[in-house]
Amino acid sequence: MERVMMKGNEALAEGAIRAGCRFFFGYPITPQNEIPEYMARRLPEVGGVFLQAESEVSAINMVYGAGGAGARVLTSSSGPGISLKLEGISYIAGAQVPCVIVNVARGGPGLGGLTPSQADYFQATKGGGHGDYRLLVYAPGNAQEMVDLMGLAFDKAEEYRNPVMILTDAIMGQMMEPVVLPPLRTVTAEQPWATTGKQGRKKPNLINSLGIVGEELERINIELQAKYDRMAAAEARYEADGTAEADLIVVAYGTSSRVARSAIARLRQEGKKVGLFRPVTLWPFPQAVLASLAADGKRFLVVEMSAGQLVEDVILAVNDRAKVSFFGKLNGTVPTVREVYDRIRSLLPEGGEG
Amino acid sequence: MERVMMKGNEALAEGAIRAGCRFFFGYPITPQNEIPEYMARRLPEVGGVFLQAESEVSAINMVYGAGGAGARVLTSSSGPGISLKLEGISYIAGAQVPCVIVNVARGGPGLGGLTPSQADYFQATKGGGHGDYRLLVYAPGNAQEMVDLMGLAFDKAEEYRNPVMILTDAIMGQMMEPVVLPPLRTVTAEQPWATTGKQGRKKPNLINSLGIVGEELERINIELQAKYDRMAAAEARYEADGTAEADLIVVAYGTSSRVARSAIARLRQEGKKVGLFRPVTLWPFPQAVLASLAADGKRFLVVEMSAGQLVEDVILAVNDRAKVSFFGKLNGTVPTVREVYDRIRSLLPEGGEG
Amino acid sequence: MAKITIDEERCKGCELCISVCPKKILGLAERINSQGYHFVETKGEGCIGCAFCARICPDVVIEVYK
Amino acid sequence: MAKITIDEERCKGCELCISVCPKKILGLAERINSQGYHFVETKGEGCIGCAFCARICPDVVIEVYK
Amino acid sequence: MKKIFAYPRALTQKRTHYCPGCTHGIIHRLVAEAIDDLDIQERTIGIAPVGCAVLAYDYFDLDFQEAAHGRAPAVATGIKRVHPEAIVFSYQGDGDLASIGMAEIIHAAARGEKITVIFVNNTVYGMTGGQMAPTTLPGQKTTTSPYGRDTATVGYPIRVCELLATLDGPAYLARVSVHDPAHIVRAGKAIRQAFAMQMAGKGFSLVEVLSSCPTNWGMTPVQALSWIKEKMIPYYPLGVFRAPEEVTGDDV
Amino acid sequence: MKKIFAYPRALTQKRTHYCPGCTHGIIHRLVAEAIDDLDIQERTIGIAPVGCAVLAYDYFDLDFQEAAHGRAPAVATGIKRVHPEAIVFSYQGDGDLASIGMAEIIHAAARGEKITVIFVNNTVYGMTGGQMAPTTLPGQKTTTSPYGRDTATVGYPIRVCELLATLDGPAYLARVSVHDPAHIVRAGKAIRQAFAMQMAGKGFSLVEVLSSCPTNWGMTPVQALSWIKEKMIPYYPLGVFRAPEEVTGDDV
Amino acid sequence: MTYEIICAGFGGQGVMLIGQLLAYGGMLEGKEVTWFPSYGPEMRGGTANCSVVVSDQPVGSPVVAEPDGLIALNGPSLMRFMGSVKPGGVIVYNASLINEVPEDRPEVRLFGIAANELAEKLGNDKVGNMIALGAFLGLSKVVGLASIEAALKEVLPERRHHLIPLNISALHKGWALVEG
Amino acid sequence: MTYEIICAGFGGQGVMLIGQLLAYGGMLEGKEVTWFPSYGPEMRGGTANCSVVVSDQPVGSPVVAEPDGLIALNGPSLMRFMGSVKPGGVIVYNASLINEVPEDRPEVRLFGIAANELAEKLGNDKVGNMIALGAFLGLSKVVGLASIEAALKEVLPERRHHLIPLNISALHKGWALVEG
Ligand SMILES: Cc1ncc(C[n+]2csc(CCOP(=O)(O)OP(=O)(O)O)c2C)c(N)n1
Ligand SMILES: Cc1ncc(C[n+]2csc(CCOP(=O)(O)OP(=O)(O)O)c2C)c(N)n1
Ligand code: SF4
Ligand code: SF4
Ligand code: SF4
Ligand code: SF4
Ligand code: SF4
Ligand code: SF4
Ligand SMILES: [Mg+2]
Ligand SMILES: [Mg+2]
Repeated sequence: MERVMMKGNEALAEGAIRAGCRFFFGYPITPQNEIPEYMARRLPEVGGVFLQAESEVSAINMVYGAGGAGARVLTSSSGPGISLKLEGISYIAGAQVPCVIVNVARGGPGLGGLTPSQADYFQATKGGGHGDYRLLVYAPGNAQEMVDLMGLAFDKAEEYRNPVMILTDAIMGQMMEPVVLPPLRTVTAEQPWATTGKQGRKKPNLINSLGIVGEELERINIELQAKYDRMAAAEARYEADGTAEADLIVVAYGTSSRVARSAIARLRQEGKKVGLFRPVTLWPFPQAVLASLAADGKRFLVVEMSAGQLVEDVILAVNDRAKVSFFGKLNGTVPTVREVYDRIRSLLPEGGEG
Repeated sequence: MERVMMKGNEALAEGAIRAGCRFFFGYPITPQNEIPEYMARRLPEVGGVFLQAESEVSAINMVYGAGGAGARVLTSSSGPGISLKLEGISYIAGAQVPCVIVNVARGGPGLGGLTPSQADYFQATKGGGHGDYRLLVYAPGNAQEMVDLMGLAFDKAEEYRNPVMILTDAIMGQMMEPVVLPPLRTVTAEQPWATTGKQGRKKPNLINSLGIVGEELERINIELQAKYDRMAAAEARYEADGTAEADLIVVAYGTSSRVARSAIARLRQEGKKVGLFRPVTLWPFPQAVLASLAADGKRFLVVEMSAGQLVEDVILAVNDRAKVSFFGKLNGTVPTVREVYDRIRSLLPEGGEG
Repeated sequence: MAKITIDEERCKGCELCISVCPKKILGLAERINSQGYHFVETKGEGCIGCAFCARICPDVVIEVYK
Repeated sequence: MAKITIDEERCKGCELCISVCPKKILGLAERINSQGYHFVETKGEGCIGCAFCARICPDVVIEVYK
Repeated sequence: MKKIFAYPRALTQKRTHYCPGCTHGIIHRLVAEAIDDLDIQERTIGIAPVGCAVLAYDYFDLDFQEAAHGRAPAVATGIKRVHPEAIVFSYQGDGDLASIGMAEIIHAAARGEKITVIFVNNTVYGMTGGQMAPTTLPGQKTTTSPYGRDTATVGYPIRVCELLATLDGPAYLARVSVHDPAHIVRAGKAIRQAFAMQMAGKGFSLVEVLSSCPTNWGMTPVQALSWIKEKMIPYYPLGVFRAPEEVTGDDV
Repeated sequence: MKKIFAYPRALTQKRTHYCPGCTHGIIHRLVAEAIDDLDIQERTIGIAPVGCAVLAYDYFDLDFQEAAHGRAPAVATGIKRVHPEAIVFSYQGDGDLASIGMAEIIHAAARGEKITVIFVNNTVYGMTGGQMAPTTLPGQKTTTSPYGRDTATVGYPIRVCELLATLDGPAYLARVSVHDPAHIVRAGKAIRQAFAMQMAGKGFSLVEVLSSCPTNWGMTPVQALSWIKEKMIPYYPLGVFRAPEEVTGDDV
Repeated sequence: MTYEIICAGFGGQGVMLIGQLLAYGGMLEGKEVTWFPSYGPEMRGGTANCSVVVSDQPVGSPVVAEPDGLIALNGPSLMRFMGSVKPGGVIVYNASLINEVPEDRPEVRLFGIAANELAEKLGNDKVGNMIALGAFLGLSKVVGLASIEAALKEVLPERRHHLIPLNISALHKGWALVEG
Repeated sequence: MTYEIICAGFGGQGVMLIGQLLAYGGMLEGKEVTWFPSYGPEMRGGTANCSVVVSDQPVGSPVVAEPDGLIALNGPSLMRFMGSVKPGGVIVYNASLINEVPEDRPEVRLFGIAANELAEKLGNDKVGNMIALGAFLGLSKVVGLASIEAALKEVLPERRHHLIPLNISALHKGWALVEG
């Protein structure tokens, strides 16, 4: 199969088109501009619509409209823009509208910088907008996964009628890697629940998240929570590389997982038993697997480009059954292979902390 | 001292004025409208400025401007509006601008409803806007604390140059209770770091959160994290009612803590040993105290009006040293005293699960 | 000859129809409906079917026949 | 009699000043500055101190004396 | 006898939650009548705002989406781009459209987005209890302008039709009122015209309707209609602000 | 010999990060000259936008706040309300002001907020690499209108001065250009006028400056200036769109 | 002692006001009190209710689920809340709008007053709520009449203070009904 | 085997392009590759660099901290990166802009070429980057010349394809310098 070199951002965009996405609404922001720019060129070629919205707020509400109308629709942004989209994301989750949202994360807080970051993990997996809602969150580990998880994202969004987020970072989005592209899919915008005009239906379709009477809102939330439980049971994904035989397991995703992989490769050459656990879904977090690894007596090192976010989920999963160490790089900087290598070494039996 | 009946929202507003707050920028949203309406009447009386912004986005950026200019400034909103403010909040945190933000939480997600909720806990304490930032988060337990914590909020905001959030809910904001008001304070807007025009200073003052070069952003973040560490060490607050002798400790804040208090009162009348642990700061979370209670062999019941958010912090604090049960009411409904009473009973030795 | 019908339960007693009826034949009833409103009723004869009342009624209480 | 001074290190070699000088006495140097730009230099005499060059320079490279 | 004024088909039978005498109800009916008239019920999609009309979807027998406060034009854009053959309209209040949603309405208009906007200007935030709106008149008291709107500190009301008329995108812009039966008839025609414009693919259409809020104005419904006539219309002149040639002569 | 053209005091010595020939630099200098001229450096507070001018605070020797993208007018409002005696200005690009920040600029203008806005219209998003802006000309190619701006699908450019001129709040609105020395002089006067207006407490003032982006237009700096003259000015006519009587006759 | 009350009725009948008076009056007597409102989705009209708690101790939940006392000014409110009143509790309802009591509650004290007609007799059809409150106070004695009278000054906006005497007569009228 | 390269220079000197060619060429040879760009805060001009990894195995970190090879087209870049090159590594630098090598690195192969002058001789002053790449390939042999030539078609946009022959000559010119 033919390999082509693509930037991660372009792989996401082409992956969406291959998955049948024909609508993109977004607003420029570095480091994800290749996505809208690619879409602007490419969507008209496949009969789709690219529209640059006047803001991220507007973009996410266009997505809400288009997704509610039954279409496969994508938007993408980074830190400040994702923050602006949160009201809309909460609406989309509450109204159970399928769509895919990409966050190519950059350093924060505030205006921050253009360098990669993993400090939007909480925002994607727990906090973010108001209310009890969940996104299915994928964290691709390479350009190929950018394509493949994008396809999955659209399918899952529709299956669960839930927004799906792809959380990646400036490095993953800007780097080029070879990818193999799947064939082009075409899907229709006809969903039985979507707004299309009544078209002979007895009951009009309604897309909303309003429960002005208390019990109505409780009903909505019970329905949502039941769905999240189903998702939690069925959708956790991860990559476990050498975790069974490992003494120490590094937990990392995205760019950190790649740096960790390089460090681990070096350590393995030296005969050390180090594994890599890479959550592919950040929500649902693959906690059962981690819990059982913890029960097997492993110890863990969480590497992330933040002050410590993923590490909370790891601790919650492991829940005092294993020791969890943390190596975080603050926003704006990426750990070097040597730093991670040194940190792992220091944790291994012969190392400092033992 | 004279007691006056005030709605929680009004107590917050008057509390702010007594604390020297002279600027309010906000946008109407139920169930917090009494705050801007009170401010609209009251601020002109004390020489302050009330301005209704065109949106929450604009309001929070006015706050950023006014706070950056050295003033004591307040804004308030609820779910959807707070979500819209998150980009601005991230900027304010990043630029280290003091201000106070009130969230009178209502049911979500999306448009949700007007009933109270505690499902914005994660948003306030972890997630929310992009990047690694923290708010100091107070959760008042009655109208008096609405006044008192508001005063503290302004002092702490200035002390740490950090945004402070008061997280309360529709019931706490709408209910009336007697309060005793502190005297009126007047403070100046003259902070050495604030924008005022150079006024003879050699170096201009700059309020920003930009670190376009990687290391600059890392420096900003290191400074922020060091501050958060100081805050975590010094600012945790809680109320512990009968926790030392308790068999079971209910952990709850805001409206849930009041319902729990009623249920506990009934149980105590029946001779049961039940305590109440009420975090007054949600961030920093008073985890050391909880950890030591856990070490003493207590068990815990977390009561909250959400699908389970505070409970994660309790588990993280307790970290498998104690059993943590959870009773959550989904958005839009408040647990009744009887429900909480029954749940506690079922957990007590003679009860079901025992 | 014209006449109107009034859906009493929908009426909120706002009196807008009363204010525009050129024949001044509308008025509020003594009784209230289940929403608690004194609803509108015709107090006299002479409806000309101008439909002013129906047109201004925010609650689509009135239909007009002619 | 007029003259201009050029802060070579600030110049980005955009040529805007060259394009507006009525006396056509400005041009780019062979050498580059530490930013990598060929900077502007006066290539001839006859400056009239019109300050067109200074006014259009986005990098405030030029000062004018008269 | 023939029924000459009937309950519109495009409305459900549900009773509204609006206050007695609130003209939101009249405007709903006019929209429904236009939809009936143009026979587009089966292909019309409405967008409800956040405002007193938040439950509009309960009253119209149409597919609907509930938009976030102010974002209805963006939601409408998303829908219309997916279903270009559908008739898409938003129904928005003055707080919704002219305050928080200002960027969205201007850009939808500038894009010439082929949607119809029903803009209900009642000079206040009705739903949230009568706060000041961008359209609150100078001196008008509201809960957030308790001393009366002071233009020196909070500025001047915004005339939305005049503002949008500076853009090239709109095909039809009109301001109407519903304070008496004659004006209601004209308002109905304008609304019909706006929908017709969309059906003809001409571009963005908006009808601003001067509407009452007796509750927050602190008046009886009847007084409120006089207030529209006496206070609002002088500040917000009625008329057509943009129309393709063929309709400029319309009596609206 | 006397120095007749000198480095302005209100600028720092720092070299800018702007592309060669980018007229942002000229506009910076004009602002600094106005501040020098009016002798207000010690009491002026600037708001930097998110856009190519994001680092403006490095170049002006003034107190500054960095605003979130599009929100500079709100930030300026917050500052001005705290320090009414200060001179507060924002410096914003066309993406910043006319796209994401549309609601903020309209409302600041409608409020008659006593601030000055320097609005740099270069028809593209410079900083992010040349995407379409609300001011991109019909047919103009950008990275997000790769086939040229198609007004049928993405609508028409927005003329900000004309739009704001429908409001009652602004005291001074002017559009100028910096494509040649003569126009630069006039632009400088307009900017000075806008600040003077604020000093006199007259209300909101805005100067729209037609500016080049050689990098994203794919032209040499010199070509870019011709493009302003030949393409932009016909679409964005220069002139004063609002002024108190005493300055209407200004030659700007 | 903790006493919990629900006041309910159509919007516009003044149930919020009598709840506030109860709470304010309680506070003036040195009690701990809370007042909490709850509205229906209607903008105006519809039904509304409020919870009031008067206690010797700090009040826990301000939301009353099982009241000691209920003032129901219309039918739907009586229907909705009467079943939750504690045994031994007090219910005052508006007999002007309620012809039939929907439920049999022998273990509570049930008292119907023709609030509308009585109010009209007092010359102002808006004070039915005060008459009901007076009756409720007479039966429950949860707060003294004098405290409610004092509370009127605090709760009513200045521009309504001329109505205080009227309100006081209505209170007394109600009290007299149950005393009588 | 994993080979890591940094290409660095002023913006506009074409360092991103030669990095992409290296990666693309590697891919065409069946290798795993990554390319990653890094820009300064300047909008245009300033310095820029990219990291390229060519490997037999899936690539871990795409950010190269200790390169095996460095192509430095200006002084600041050589200054910044030469110290991090691994012992045994290769450095090609642009002698047209660098008079003096800032550091002594006896354990690496250091090769200066007058890229600007050579490019001008080829008739297009933009191809200095290709000459440097050619030289680097000649020294490092990390990717074959033929693969780079094939990559040119993929990497250059269609409208620049007429420049491919010129670029190929520049590549060969550079290669010849180190062979010769
Ligand atoms: C983001 C957000 N901000 C604020 C609100 C609260 N809110 C609900 S309706 C409304 C204003 C409604 O006023 P208007 O649009 O004029 O409609 P009306 O009720 O007058 O018809 C506001 C501010 C909200 N729901 N969401
Ligand atoms: C919320 C948010 N959205 C998007 C961006 C990315 N962004 C930075 S600058 C810019 C556009 C700048 O264009 P303009 O305002 O025209 O200024 P110019 O660079 O052309 O001077 C954008 C979209 C951001 N930083 N924040
Ligand atoms: S149709 Fe005309 S005359 Fe008849 S009741 Fe209605 S308004 Fe009066
Ligand atoms: S206008 Fe309608 S709602 Fe109002 S009183 Fe008349 S019939 Fe009733
Ligand atoms: S001052 Fe005038 S004449 Fe002299 S160099 Fe500059 S542009 Fe040329
Ligand atoms: S205009 Fe300024 S930067 Fe441009 S070439 Fe002339 S002196 Fe240099
Ligand atoms: S509050 Fe005003 S706008 Fe809303 S329903 Fe009532 S009268 Fe109508
Ligand atoms: S990108 Fe355009 S606007 Fe930005 S600095 Fe370069 S030329 Fe100027
Ligand atoms: Mg309104
Ligand atoms: Mg621009």
